[in-house]
Amino acid sequence: MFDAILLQFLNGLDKGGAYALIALGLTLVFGTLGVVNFAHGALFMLGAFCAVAFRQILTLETVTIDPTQLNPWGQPLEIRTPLVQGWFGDFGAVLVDWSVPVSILLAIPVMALLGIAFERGLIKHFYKRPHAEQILVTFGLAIVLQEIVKSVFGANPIPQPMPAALQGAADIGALIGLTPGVITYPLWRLVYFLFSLGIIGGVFAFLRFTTFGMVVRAGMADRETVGLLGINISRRFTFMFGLASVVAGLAGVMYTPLLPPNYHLGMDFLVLSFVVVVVGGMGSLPGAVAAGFLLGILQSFASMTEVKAIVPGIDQIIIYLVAVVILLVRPRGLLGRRGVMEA
Amino acid sequence: MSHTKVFGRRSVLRGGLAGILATSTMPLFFTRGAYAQEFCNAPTGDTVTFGFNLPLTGAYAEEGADEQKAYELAVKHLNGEGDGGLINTLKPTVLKGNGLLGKKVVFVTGDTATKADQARASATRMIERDGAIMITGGSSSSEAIAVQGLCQEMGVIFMAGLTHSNDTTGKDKKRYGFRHFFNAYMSGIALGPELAKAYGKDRRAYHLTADYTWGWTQEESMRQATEALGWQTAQAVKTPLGAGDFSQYLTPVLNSGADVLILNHYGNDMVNSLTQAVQFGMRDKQVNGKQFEIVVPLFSELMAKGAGPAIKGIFGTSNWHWALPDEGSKAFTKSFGAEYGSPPSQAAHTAYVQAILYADAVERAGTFYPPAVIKALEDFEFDGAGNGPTLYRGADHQCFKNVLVVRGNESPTSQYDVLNVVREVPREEVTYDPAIFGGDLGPAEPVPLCA
Amino acid sequence: MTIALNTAVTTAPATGAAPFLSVRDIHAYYGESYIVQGVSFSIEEGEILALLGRNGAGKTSTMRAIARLDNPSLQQGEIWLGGKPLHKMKSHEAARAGVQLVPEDRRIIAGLTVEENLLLARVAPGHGWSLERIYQLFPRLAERRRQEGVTLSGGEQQMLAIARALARDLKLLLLDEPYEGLAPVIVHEIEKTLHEIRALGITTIIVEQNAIAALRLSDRAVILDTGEVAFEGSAADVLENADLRHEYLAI
Amino acid sequence: MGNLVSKLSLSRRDLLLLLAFGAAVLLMPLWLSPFGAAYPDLLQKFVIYAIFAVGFNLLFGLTGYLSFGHAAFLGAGSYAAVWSFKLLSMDALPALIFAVAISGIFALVIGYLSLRRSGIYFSILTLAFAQMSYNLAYSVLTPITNGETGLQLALDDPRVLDRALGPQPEGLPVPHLLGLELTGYTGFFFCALVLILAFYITVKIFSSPFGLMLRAIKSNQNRMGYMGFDTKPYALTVFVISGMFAGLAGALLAITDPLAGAERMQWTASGEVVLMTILGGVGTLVGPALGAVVIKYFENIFSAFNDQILSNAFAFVPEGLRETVVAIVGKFVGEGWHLTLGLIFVLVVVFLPGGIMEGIRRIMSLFRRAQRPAKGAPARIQPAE
Repeated sequence: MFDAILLQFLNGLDKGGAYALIALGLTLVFGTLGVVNFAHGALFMLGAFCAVAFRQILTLETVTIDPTQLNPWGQPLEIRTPLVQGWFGDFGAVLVDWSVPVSILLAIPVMALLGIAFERGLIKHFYKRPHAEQILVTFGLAIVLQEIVKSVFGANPIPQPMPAALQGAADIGALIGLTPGVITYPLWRLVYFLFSLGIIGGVFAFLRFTTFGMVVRAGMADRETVGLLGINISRRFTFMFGLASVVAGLAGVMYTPLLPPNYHLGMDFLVLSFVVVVVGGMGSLPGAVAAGFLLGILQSFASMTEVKAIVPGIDQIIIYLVAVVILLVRPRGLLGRRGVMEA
Repeated sequence: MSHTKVFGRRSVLRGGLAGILATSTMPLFFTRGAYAQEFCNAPTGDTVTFGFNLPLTGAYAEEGADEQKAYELAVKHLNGEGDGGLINTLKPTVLKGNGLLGKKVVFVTGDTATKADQARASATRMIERDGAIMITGGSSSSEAIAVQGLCQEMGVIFMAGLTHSNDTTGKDKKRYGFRHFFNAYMSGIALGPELAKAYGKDRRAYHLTADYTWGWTQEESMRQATEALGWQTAQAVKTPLGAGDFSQYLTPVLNSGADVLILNHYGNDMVNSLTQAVQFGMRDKQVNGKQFEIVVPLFSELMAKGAGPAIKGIFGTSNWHWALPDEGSKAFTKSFGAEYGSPPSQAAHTAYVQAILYADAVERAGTFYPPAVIKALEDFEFDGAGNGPTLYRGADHQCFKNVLVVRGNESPTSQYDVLNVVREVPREEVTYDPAIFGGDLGPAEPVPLCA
Repeated sequence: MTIALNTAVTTAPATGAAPFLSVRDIHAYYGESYIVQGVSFSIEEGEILALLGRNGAGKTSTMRAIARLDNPSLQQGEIWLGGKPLHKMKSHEAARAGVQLVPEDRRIIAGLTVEENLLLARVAPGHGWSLERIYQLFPRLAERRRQEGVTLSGGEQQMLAIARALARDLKLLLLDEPYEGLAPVIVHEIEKTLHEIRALGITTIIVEQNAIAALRLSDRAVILDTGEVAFEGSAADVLENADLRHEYLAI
Repeated sequence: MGNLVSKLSLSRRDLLLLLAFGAAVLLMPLWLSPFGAAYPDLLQKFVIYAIFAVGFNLLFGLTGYLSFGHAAFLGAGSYAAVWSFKLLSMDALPALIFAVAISGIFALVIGYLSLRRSGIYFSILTLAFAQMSYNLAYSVLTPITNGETGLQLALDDPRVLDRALGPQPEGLPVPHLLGLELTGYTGFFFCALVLILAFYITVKIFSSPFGLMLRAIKSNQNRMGYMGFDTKPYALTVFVISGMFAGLAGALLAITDPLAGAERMQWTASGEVVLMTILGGVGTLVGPALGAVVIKYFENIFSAFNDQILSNAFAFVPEGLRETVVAIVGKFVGEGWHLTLGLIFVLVVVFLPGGIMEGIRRIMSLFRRAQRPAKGAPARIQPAE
């Protein structure tokens, strides 16, 4: 039983990491810009497709047709040679193998640019509009983004293999002195969890220890007063939107080996991430992170057979149930400040 | 632009576009003439419209895309274009590749999004708006059952595409619905002995089951088959369709004491759950002193491709495989490969065969009148469409033919060479009594008049 | 005593040149509520002006409009500060032009330490007092520099808010209710600070419920009533005119 | 006319609007024909979703509460109607009554809880409730909902009332109204009459003191002011009415096609009705219905365009260029129609927050101004509200 609980706990961590990263970005945007961004899930999805695009570029092939040979269904045989491997040899092969982590290098500038473009081009005009209109315009943006991805990459999920070295499972049980083989945990999930911790730590350190971060924290707390002190906060907020979209994008990149990305990925995560943000407390960064992990772990536990035997269907609704209870009992969420959109 | 696909004269789409582009009032050329016809969408012009209802998005989208290719190929062959494909090998057949009863075959398509509700809406649209004489397609059993019910109400024949639930031709069978694909029960019968041979008779199985009609019947059939071998069932857990991340359902397997995991998943769900199970190190585990094994009772080459190396050595069943050596299979693979550059999947095969069989039945009946076509299909015995001699059983509209037990290829030579056929289980072994699943076909006549 | 204070620092001749701050017929709205309905007044450099009136007369709104905050929205009128058109600026631009509002609820930023609150004022171009000088004036803040700003007592928060303004290159100080919600002892302390600042000759507008205390600090007074200027004159006039005080200030 | 005004107790303007609306709805098969949209299934969808949107607008348009979970009531209505068919009778009336009652009770519970919060918290609460309903309908409630497959009629359904009244015909029965089968155009006209009735109720609510009270809630929310009374009972009442409209629409979906699937409850379905309302014009009487028609039209007609149809349509373009044009346009129709929808949607929210109705208003005011320049001040146009 202890094994089972430990396993479910571990399993909640990587999912929780993804939730936390998405909620973190969502909160950065909400806390600084005051915008309820329904397109945030789409940014996660775009990040995932950065990984897809990167791999597709790496695996571009030249096709030559050999008319002398036939393939099994009787057509002339096509001989495919990958370009990158042709150019770089072994290094090319390694690059292809590690394409998902390496594509972070592509995702950072792409996501930052996209985020800044969205903010300057569209979101900026909605700071003073009601939340309902923000929801609607970003929802529209999300639809547009996912449809563009669909028309470029198709409707089907595109599996992204993880590096061969990280394909196995780690024997966590043996590490902590239990019988080997009892508690195994996929390496990549462990990597994802650590990666999410790293990003979260990085974002927090940035906000904590830099002047820029101090200004942003101040802006999240009281945007008006920061303006009174002569600081043009909106320019920094544009940067924050870029940062939030990078965070969401990287969360998406690294998630691809766990779940083959499709154009609909963003919408699947969107509802969830809002619930996470609300549970954590709107506008609270530590709240978003804590709630992300909490809900990931709760969701994991709710899927245990023993739990489902007591409350049938709990695995399907646990997230929403928690959201409802929190909203009704403590509307500012776990760590939210009093008065933030409270009513 | 090749004009191989022509659309029905009555297709109002052109009118729709013109209406938008010109915003002019065009003559009311959309007239149904419903009162003149004796049955739904009786073809009056020189064309006849097939309705292809396909999951172009959603969990089974990949299958849908392959089905669409196959249907378009079938229409070509029926109209005498291309190399004729199965028309040359089907025995008996009266098809000559000159259209259908002298009319050119045209088609419309609709996206079902792998959802029953949408599938039904899309089928309704094709029947009411586009005048489809026959609906075919789908790659989920819930879609098939929903659309089959609709077709019964509308009096339009439904040739099910990829549907493997026992219910489609069991509890939910309909007079107007026909299935060429095999079902979960047959998978169980075919797969059981092979599993016993490979993994022994003392095993504990853990089922993860897609939570809908197909998953339920597949789980039931697999339990029956494996428990008959002496296996125990440790646990059977239902997972939501399209869950994506199955890890939270997989972790409990690790310490359940089970030594076999049976994945009653299909499409992307199966690709995800299988690769994730492998990521959890399940295939390297030893449980109860035995090697832990994973079984995927129903899989296709498309899924095998998606799952990549995870599929190696995994047992399952298939309706058909492109490498089968018979004439029909060879002919179909050849013309499909020539057209699209890849071998057809089992979904493509069943879709193609269904379209051809419907056409053949119409030709034999000499009319599009559905009750006559139904009569022509019922208890029709044919060969040369792959899987050996085949019977379209009249009692439940289920095809009976050989079933393939397949196994993931350990050393594929190409990206399509992912499955090996372990055994072709003869039709006699998988034939069962239609009474075991109950259900009622309902009447063929009077033919309901759609709108 | 009160009158004596009044004349002490009066400098700056109004010799035909444009006044230092000139508010010309401003109209401002909160949503659809019409709050400031055509207010005009002006101040000379170094002058201290008390802006008085009952609750809802539009005092705070006028100050916020001068500081160019988004609410209330200034829909008509002009505000000139030393030849710069404030009415065309956003709040951060007005701040860089030298306007500093010390808001009535202090607006100490949560999550930032005392020192960070001060450092924040030195991020944008246009620095004023150094931290050392500020800490000299407010030794209490120096003691608590590592403490979170919002955990300070009311009086200390008020000091911090004023200190924050001093950290900027300050040309016009807007003090909104500096004594509000403070115990009498603390009020006295703040009052002392304000007199020290007054000696520096910073142009100031002060809004205060405690009109007498405000007038003691000021050279001139403007009384607002339902969004319009009801009276303009010297601080002494108001102190001496009981009818005026009674009619517009209810004291 | 005056007599009718007093009977319906509507103002003259409202009565004219009702008559015009009714005529437009009933004549849909004629005027939609040139647009290729005059076939029964689509016509039924138009009017049913119009009911859904009109009801949603009662809540969102009047009170400003943005519910992101209204699809739950639609789904509940559908399930209730199908169960009524299965257990009682194929007659539409019990199904309608049953569905409206069930969705009303459902809305009462969800509304009571959700209205304890406002703003985005209200939206997320409704969303959470709807997602719970959807997920449960999909899984543990399968005995009631038949899960993924959806609830369908079966030959061996009890249908107590029908069987008590006489022997049943062979085959699956069809929903009917006192013997009149509600399929095809009959089904459409039945739904159309229900829509007109629903519209009449909406007009009444808009012009009633109750409607004024609801608008007060909205401005109250926006201006952060306060009123001297408890607004919650009013908000809850309109939430329940709005939920009943959704249930009514759900029942009509089941009546015209007796199948109820869980997808009807999914949040995307809730999002769709929000889109319809916004696109048409929030808070206007006709807007939401118009938005419903436009979106369903796109969904059905635009989505079915494919390359062949496009290349026929662009036959006038020279051969070389045509494929490019078709390829580009093809991204926006057919499977890409959602892209068009998303773009239109963004454009509407950015440039025309009042939706189509505001667009009409602007065009009309331009038109009037051009027509009567002598009058000086722009004429105040009353839109067809």
